[in-house]
Amino acid sequence: MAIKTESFILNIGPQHPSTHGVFRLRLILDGEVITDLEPVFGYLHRGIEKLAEGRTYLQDIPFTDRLDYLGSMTNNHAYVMAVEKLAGITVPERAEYIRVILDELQRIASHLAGLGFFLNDLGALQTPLLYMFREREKIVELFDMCSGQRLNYNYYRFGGFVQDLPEEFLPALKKLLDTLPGFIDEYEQLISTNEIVLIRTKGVGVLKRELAINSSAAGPVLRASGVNWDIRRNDPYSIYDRFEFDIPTAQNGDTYDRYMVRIREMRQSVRILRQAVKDLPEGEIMGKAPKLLKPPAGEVYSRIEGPKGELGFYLVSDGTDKPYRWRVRPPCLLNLSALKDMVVGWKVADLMAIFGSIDIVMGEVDR
Amino acid sequence: MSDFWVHLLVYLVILFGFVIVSVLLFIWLERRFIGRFQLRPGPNRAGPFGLLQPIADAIKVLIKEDIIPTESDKGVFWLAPLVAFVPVMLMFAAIPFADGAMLVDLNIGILYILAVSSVTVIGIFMAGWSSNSKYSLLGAMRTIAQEVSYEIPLVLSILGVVMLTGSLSMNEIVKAQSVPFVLLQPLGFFVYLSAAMAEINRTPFDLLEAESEIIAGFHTEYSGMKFGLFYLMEYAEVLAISAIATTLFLGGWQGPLLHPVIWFITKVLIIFMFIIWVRATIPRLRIDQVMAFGWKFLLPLSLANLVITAFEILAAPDMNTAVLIGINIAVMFGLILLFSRFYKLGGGRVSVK
Amino acid sequence: MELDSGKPLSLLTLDEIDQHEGGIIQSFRTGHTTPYPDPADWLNSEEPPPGVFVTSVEKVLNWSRHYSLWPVMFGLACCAIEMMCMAASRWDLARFGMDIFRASPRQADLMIVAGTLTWKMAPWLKRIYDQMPEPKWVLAMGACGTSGGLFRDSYSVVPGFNMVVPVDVYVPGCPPRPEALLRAIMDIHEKIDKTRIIKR
Amino acid sequence: MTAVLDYQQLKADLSKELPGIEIQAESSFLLALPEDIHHVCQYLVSRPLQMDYLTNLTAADYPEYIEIIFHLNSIVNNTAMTLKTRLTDKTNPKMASVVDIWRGAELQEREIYDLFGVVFENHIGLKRIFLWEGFEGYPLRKDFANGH
Repeated sequence: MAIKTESFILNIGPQHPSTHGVFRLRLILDGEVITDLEPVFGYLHRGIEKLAEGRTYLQDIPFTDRLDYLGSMTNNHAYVMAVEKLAGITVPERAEYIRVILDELQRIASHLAGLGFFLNDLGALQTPLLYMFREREKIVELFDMCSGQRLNYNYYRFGGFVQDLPEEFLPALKKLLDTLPGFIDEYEQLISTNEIVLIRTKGVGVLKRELAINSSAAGPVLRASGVNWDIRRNDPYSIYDRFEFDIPTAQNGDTYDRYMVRIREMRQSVRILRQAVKDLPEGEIMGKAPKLLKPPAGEVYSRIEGPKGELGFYLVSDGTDKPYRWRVRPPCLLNLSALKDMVVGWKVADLMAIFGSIDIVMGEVDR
Repeated sequence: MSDFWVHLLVYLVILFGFVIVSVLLFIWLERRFIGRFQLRPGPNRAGPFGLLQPIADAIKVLIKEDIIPTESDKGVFWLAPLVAFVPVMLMFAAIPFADGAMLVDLNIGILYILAVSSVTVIGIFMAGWSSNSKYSLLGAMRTIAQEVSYEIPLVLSILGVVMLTGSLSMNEIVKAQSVPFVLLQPLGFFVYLSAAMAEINRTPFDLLEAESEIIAGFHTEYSGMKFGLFYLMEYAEVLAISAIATTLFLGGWQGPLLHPVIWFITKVLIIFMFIIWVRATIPRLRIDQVMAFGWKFLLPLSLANLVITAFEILAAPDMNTAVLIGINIAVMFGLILLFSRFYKLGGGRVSVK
Repeated sequence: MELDSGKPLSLLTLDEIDQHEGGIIQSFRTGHTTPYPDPADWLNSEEPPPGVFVTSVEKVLNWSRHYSLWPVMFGLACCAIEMMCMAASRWDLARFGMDIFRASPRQADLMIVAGTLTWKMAPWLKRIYDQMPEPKWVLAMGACGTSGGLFRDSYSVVPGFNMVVPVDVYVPGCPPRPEALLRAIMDIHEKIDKTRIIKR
Repeated sequence: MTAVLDYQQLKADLSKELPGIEIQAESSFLLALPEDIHHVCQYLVSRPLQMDYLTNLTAADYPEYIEIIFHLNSIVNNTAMTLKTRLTDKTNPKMASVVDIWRGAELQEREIYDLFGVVFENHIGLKRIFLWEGFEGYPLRKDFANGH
């Protein structure tokens, strides 16, 4: 049965409760059904890449914080690693362990916030969001202890860290690690088997395996489509090859799978954290690095597995103290490549669920 | 002045006072209660325990600038809040607060309430259409689809109660409840509460003002006093639905020891608390799922309820009440489980050319 | 079920809309070069003189506005996360009666602009500000709101929100901690309390 | 560990497979001409190399040319490689789009078009992505001065 109808354009955004920032979607709607969609980017385009070219390598670290502002620690790590690779700086053992600890904490914090927003988009009146912010707050407090900031930490330096962990950090972390799995169980109990969550997410917004790879999706979005690809395992960086952990994947690539992959990833992060805390050696926190860094001319592409996916930095040096070209590979932007294929045919309410499950941060999409 | 006019005036004042005061109280209660659900204290600065919070909101909304968009249909835009609000107030005319304590004891009380309550949807649609905003229009479209469909299970679920009492008068229905009808009509109560929550657009059926999807739905363009009226209407509707549920299923003002009015308010509060509880915990359904739930699940169940009730009245009029209650509850759970296996929510992806 | 869509009900194509919006942004950028003066005269104003009727009315109205300050959601960038943290359980904005975050500007009183404002976004900020009914207040959160902050030199960033809308209270920090934002809201409360409704 | 392909070997394979193609193998990347890039990419994505994952696509502005850089990955073989091409005509840079090979190139090519001014032919919807219509200049070119 075919119904002859006429469609209309609906603007979602740039300021809308569930676009996760200033993102805009031009929907062509047929009643409630989305027949076409055009994303409009750039409402948070701050020209970070241009600004970074005008400053020294060290001064560029704060810019990385403000890319994916829910994953500042991992952004720091990716950038610092790229410059270390470019300039040939070695990092002490203790610093590597601390980097892993902070990265995994940041992954949990980012997933908590992302899942909270996702459930908010499903229409759950903020309750799950506030529950997840409760745990995120504990992690943020740990970061606050070591860096003195709550959101944009600026804690990594080339060769190590700006300062050693404070004394109270490890006891607090151990306490958190004891309670965190219980909280994740609580979320699973409340959400994963909720009938309404299931019917709203199962089978909705399927991203097929082939399209996921072809559209350069990364991170949980890619893994939920059945691709076993994680930089921590496939191209190990830092000291990730020393830890035992699984890469959670799912087969259907629907909204529910993306949610479940994130929940399982948090459990794996707890597992890595436990091992890292156990093995954490004493020693230097800072390797040998000059105050004013002048890497030799050349280029480098270095990547890590951030909370949203593969976060890469492509740097070109011309031998001066400022980068010649400074480029971020933004997982959030590329995860949106296949948005149209996931959304067309679904309803406006589903768009919010699908969009929330991709978990983007506009700071990184627009840069 | 005759007694009739004195009665009318006194009750009008009492009713208005009751509705306004309890709506303000409800708003406070909801925000405090939801605050507790969300691990926080909720409003507690304005007055003791934040009790004056709704009053502050009310005064502020009253003195806020009232914007009428240039492109809107001004007459309809102006009229819509009234058309939505007045029927809700009219519903309270036939609700007994104690034995005979009501504005008018209509002998078709429940029919009158159903008839009046369905006018609200016209006001909401007027608001959505006249705003000349796409978000409002989407909200209005959802309203029409949802409220018209849920009217049917709502009415059918009440019919069971009417069959048991043999009267349409609200006062008679309360008097007939030596045992609260929630026990004799558990299935009817379930269907009524589900359908009523869809009627008054509370979570999980709050599609027409789905904040994460269509901003504020039909009242996106409303500000100031007119928005205040919609806000008032929403809570007055909840109050009305709670009061009707109390009257029809929970034995109304009946209860031992305490004053009937206190019993009535307590029961209303229990239903209201339940609605808040659902709101704080459950995500929203999608429009096609809402429709499927109404037509494929609630409608057959309410029809089955009618048949069962009729059968019980005809075949076993003298059965022991305790046994009857047991059978009814068992039948309810059986039917709900059976039906939730049978029906499919359907919908899903539409292929687009 | 299949849908057979006809042409969209719009007079313009998407590309034409883009061109049109680009023109708006460009003219907006050239048209907003001087900042709005800060409405800060309340800072030095003294307590209103005692009067029986007018003062009491003023008190009641200001009291109601003080305790019922509904914010509109306007998160732009990093600061929005800290704004949410403040609204979340730990700092709990609901205590002050601000738990109703309105998504529609028509029903809001306070705009907490949190994050970096770009020229592409500026017309929309202005529009949302215009859509809010009087009386309304604007709170610029973070260094970007004050001056453009870290991104001041950029080609696409508005150096301070006061280029676009008049700002009542600025909060320093990148991003400000929730405590700082709470303090700013106290300042807005103070401004409301000092408002004279009847000019004398 | 992701293995980086041997570029000399790759060059030999490519010249055999696509005769008449001019290609240069450097120590850390493969350099192709802009007019050949579509053919080269088509070969890379097919068997046996199966470079099915376009990790990163970006550009850099040098005094004589604009360089387009492809960072490619094979998810199946867990291999990586870098492919480059140089556009010498800086006033009107043009090259073929690779969106039909990798969907992931769509947004990144739009980004390069917006910030560098490189036109990608046969792109499915090439228009400005971050900046607005009517913005003058290409910000990431070296001759663009930042500031107001």
